[in-house]
Amino acid sequence: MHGYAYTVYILLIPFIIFIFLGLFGNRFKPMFSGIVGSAGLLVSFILSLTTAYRYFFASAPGEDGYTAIIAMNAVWLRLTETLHIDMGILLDPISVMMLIVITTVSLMVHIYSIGYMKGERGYERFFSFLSLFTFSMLGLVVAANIFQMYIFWELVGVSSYLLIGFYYQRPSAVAASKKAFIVTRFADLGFLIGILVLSFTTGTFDFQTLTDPAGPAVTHAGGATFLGLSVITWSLILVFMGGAGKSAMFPLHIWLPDAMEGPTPVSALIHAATMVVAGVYLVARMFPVYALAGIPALNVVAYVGGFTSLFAAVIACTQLDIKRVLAYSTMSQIGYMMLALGVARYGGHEGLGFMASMFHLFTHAMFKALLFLCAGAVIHAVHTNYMNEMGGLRKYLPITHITFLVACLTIAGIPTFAGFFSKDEILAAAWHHNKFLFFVEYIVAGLTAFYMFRLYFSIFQGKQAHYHHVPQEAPYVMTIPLMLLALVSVFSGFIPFHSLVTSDGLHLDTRIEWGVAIPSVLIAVAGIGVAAVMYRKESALPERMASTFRHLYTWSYHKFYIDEVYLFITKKVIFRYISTPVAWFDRHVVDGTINGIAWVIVSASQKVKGLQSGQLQQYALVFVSGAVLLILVFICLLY
Amino acid sequence: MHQGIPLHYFLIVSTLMFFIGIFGFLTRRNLITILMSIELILNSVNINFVVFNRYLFPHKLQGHFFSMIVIAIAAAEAAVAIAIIINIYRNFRSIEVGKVDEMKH
Amino acid sequence: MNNLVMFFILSGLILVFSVMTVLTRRILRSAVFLLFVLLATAGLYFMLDYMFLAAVQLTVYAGGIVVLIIFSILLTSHISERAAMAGKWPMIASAFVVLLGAGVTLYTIYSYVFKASAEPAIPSTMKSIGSHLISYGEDGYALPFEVISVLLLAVMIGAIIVAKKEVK
Amino acid sequence: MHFLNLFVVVPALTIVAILFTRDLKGARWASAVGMSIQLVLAGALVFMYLSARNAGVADEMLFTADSTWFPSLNIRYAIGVDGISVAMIALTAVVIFAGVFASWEMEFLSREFFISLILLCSGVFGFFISLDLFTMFLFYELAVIPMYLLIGIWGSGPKEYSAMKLTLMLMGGSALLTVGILGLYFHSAAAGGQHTFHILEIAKTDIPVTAQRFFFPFTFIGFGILGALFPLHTWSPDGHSSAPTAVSMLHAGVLMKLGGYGCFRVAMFLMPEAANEMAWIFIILTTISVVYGAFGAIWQKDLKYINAYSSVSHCGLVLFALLMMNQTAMNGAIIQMISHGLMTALFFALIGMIYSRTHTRIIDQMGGLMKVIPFLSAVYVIAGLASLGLPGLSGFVAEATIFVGAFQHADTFHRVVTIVATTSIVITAVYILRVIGILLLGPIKNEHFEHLGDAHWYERISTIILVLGIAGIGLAPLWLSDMINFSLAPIIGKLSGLVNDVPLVLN
Repeated sequence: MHGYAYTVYILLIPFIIFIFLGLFGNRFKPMFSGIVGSAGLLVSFILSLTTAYRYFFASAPGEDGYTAIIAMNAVWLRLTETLHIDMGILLDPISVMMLIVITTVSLMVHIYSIGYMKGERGYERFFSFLSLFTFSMLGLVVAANIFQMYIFWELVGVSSYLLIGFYYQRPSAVAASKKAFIVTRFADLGFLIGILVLSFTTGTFDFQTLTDPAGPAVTHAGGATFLGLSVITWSLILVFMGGAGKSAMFPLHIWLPDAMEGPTPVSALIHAATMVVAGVYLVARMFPVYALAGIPALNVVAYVGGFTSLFAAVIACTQLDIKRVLAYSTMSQIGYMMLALGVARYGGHEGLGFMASMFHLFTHAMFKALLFLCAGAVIHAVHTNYMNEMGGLRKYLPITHITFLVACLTIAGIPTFAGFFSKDEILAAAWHHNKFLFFVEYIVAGLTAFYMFRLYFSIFQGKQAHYHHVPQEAPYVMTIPLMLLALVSVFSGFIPFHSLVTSDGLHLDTRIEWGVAIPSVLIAVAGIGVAAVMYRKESALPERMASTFRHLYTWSYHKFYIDEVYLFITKKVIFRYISTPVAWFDRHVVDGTINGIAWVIVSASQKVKGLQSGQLQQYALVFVSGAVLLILVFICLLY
Repeated sequence: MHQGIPLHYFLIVSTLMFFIGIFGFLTRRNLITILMSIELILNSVNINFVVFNRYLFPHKLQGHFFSMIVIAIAAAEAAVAIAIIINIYRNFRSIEVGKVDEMKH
Repeated sequence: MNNLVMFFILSGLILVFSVMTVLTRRILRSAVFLLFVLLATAGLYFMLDYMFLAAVQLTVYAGGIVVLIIFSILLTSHISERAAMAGKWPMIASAFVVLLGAGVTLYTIYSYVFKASAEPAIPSTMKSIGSHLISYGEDGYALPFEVISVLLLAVMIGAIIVAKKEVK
Repeated sequence: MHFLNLFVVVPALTIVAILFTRDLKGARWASAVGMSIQLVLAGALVFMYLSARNAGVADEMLFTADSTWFPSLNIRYAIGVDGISVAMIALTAVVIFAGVFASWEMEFLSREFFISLILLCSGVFGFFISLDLFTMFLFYELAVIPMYLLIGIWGSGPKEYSAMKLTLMLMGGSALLTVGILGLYFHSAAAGGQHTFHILEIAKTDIPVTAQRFFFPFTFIGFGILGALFPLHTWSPDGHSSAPTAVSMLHAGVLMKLGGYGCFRVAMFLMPEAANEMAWIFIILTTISVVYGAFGAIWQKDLKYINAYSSVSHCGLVLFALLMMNQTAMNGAIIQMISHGLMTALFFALIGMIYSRTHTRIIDQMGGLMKVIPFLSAVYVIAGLASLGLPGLSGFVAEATIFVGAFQHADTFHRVVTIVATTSIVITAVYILRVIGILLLGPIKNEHFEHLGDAHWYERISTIILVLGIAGIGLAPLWLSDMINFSLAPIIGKLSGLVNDVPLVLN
């Protein structure tokens, strides 16, 4: 009927490649696995494009706009009569859009990695994990029920773990991967409990039932309450906790900067474009429930997003590791998306934020992947991560330079670049709902422009740093993905998102609100200007600024000491005051009791053995006492 | 000759003697003194038999004969016990009960 | 009255020497005290008008057993030796048990009403004792008498064998 | 000959065959052949069972047989299987098969070792096929006794202490069990007539509630000790750490499951009213086990201790889910038993293999093993991921089923403890990743480890079969879950009048 059954191959191809490379990859030449991986992904990519074309453009949307299609569904595990985990494929505007995002970025990263990972040990392992990740991420976005999403959510987490820890002999990479997994796992706990609560209240896992405006989730919203909020709202907040963990929202963000220990293509794919937006996607997927049954939860989303975007932007201004700057920038941008979702409501023009969020997700995926890949090319050329050891690379790396500049302009929100359009929609949505958050976002926009151009000027302009050998432009296998992504970054702003991806599937009339857009562009330009003044030429200005705002600078440089707080809680509190005492308690109290019982029995038997001494007189004593006692007893009984 | 003496008086004497004997049996460590304590016990029992015979059943001689038999057995017991004690002394050079513990191990 | 005085003297001797028998640390003295106890007991038998029994007590107990004991003491211990007593706790425990037992028994004796037989007494002369001892009818003790004789024979043989030096 | 008897006869014949061998080589081949046959039989049993069910056979127990062997007390050799026991038998067959290959190099008294090992496993098989409480108990003891010898003779470390402790605690459990079983026996003929030990017959009579209240704790705790019920779990860390590899595998993998199996098949199934009344006490205890075991594992240094505490946590989850007394949670409990059986056996096998190379089990003394023994390390990672509940591996299926089922409980108390129990998934992740991080990743700490050899062929067989089991259940759990569901229906039916949970009707 619908003819989308082939979409299952979009998922299966990466999975098969994962199994194949994981088991037999080391039998072939390294290059082979890269080519196999990329070729497989190319097929997936083409299939995704076809799907998108057929879904959006091959037929005009009906009365209800773009409706969801179940392309495939099979029961995977039957839990109760109503609750069953299915493996299904749900196609609706956002999942189709995500298919495009994931396969595009993943394909670019695959191709790029062929060059970037050349000569690394474990080449085939890298590609098999990349395929695993792609598979899991695709499974996540097409999930037809919330438990399926959780399953792939966990798989995404583990592939991220495996890829961050790719250089497993480097202790920092091992620590970072562990941290990433445990922090997100902790967040997933919230997600899981949220699912449990939700399924208990609504009796279903199915997304279509859950998000149906007339479905049980919405109609039960007025049910039982807990601490003043309805149970549904609580479950949504818990679900958002999962999303916040994956999307590195404050205070669960600490893993993301450390995750930059992974190979750069991984950072581009997982920690910039796809996995970290899973949280946004999750909220978007559940959006009708949030908007119709859990406005307080949506406010939580908005404020967490807004705060994170500001918080991360401030930190990004002071970091020196270029990948970390990009990581904080990612956090900040995801905060934008969360905020946009938070200020959106269901249906019609109220849903502008939803559309804006998805739009920004799309453009951000492209330009942030581009930024990371450029950073990878730079690191590849100069073998350092620190921007104070770089400078003047413009002449050596012309292609990287241009593409990086394009990406920076995009993220700064300069008109005609994609970022401008998507950011403008977000600001407009915020303007209509929450002025306070709107002004926060203005500040963030300025900071974004500032730190991105600080990065740009430090790397490509400024004084010529001393290099051990002359930096060389990356091979074509790496630069072609850069150029392609740059093209997308420039032009994706013209995709008519407002008619494709909306909260209720219907067409939405939007236009650029110049009253919002012009100041934001001016702020961005101002940010760029400040950055240019401070970093274009070598000057003492940055130093002076740092010493003027010394406290802010130090706090920001140390990421507001959040890591230390966590370290304190885990190392000092959990390990020292919970785990060690538990271990001690088990050995000495519980086991001690058991051993104590054994000891009592043994010593009692020693004593009993002592009675059996062979000492006639002792026996006699006992005998006589016994006799006397018996007599006493009889006397007492008789009288 | 026993007129005017209540039965109880004899019984008190024999009881006290009996328990003194038991006390000796329990506390002495020397085999011979233990033996002597046993003689005390037997003696007190004899008194009881005889006294009951005289006071309560004067038409019979059972208590009397019982005492005689007890005396005879006491003599036999003493003879055997002393034979054993002498043998123990030969083997252990001691007649302390605490030291005669070869069978224990 | 005289009887009572005599009884108190005899019983006083018995009790005092009994206590000394079990408490003295010199074994030989202990044997001598035992002898006194046995003699005083014989006195009690006299008072109860059991002449033959008193005589037996004197000859067998005082004369036989005590001498046997003294011989064995001389064989096994040195004259200056002090016999060991039990430790403190066994002493206390024994004393406690013994006192308790004595108390219980005395209490019982006092609270029990003895009933004497009203039948006429039979004389305890040598003649009557002898005829009872060898008669086998009612009130005859021929069988115990024979058993005791056999026992004494067995004990004699046994004591000799036990005390005999081992033939290597 | 009846088909199920083969499960006891084949091990017996294997033992006889080992008696005719002369050395390690003969003994291990004999065991391997015997246990392979056993594995094939188990596979055939699963197949036969499923096809019988598909053919519409609706009896509670299949392949039953019944013969009296002690008439005056009506003790019978009654056998039969339902979906749950079939699953457990399959698990046992897999684990013992892997266990034989894991002890391929057992040089010391090898014949005796293999004989004890197989004796143990025959006890386990007998336990699972029995329907008569007395015979079941007999087989249970048959499984426990060789354990003492296996740890005491072939163990390491303070082996006498551990063996003694383990045996005494399990015997203590047996003592409680005896009371419970006899209590059931003497109440089994309410209306007069002959007393019986047969489970299905007892299930048909109504045991008086007062008697249930008295005997339920005996039975439940008696089996619970074997299932590592807090605070009676302390035999497990000591026992596991001293036991030789294959014994740890069998013990944690299978023997601990006897506890859980007994808890529901005997204690809860036969005394449902008391189970309902007292469940809350044990729910609290098991919740403590779950969280506490996980916390206990975080700070351990010895690999086996870590795994033993993790077993406490996971087995606690089994009992926890059973006590929730609804179909989904109980189904999860059974899957968890199987899943835990497979992965903990895999863990212990790997620990044994790593130990045989590095001669230490202290994690701080090792590091970077991924580079030198990639195969074993990769399998270790898989086992770890299964243990922390990664989707696609068996642990997830079990935990998801348990948590969803437990949370469907109508009572708030049960939902709150479920939330407490779910926190264990985070703690589990912490200790698993800690071990992986220290043990396998990072630079190589000890230069002697540079030249370690990777897995031998027999080690590969041993681990791969377990990994296949884990992944198989993890990827396609539906058949297993449905098989268990069908057999749970009568049990839930007996409990259902009490907890308002309508049994799941299968299409």
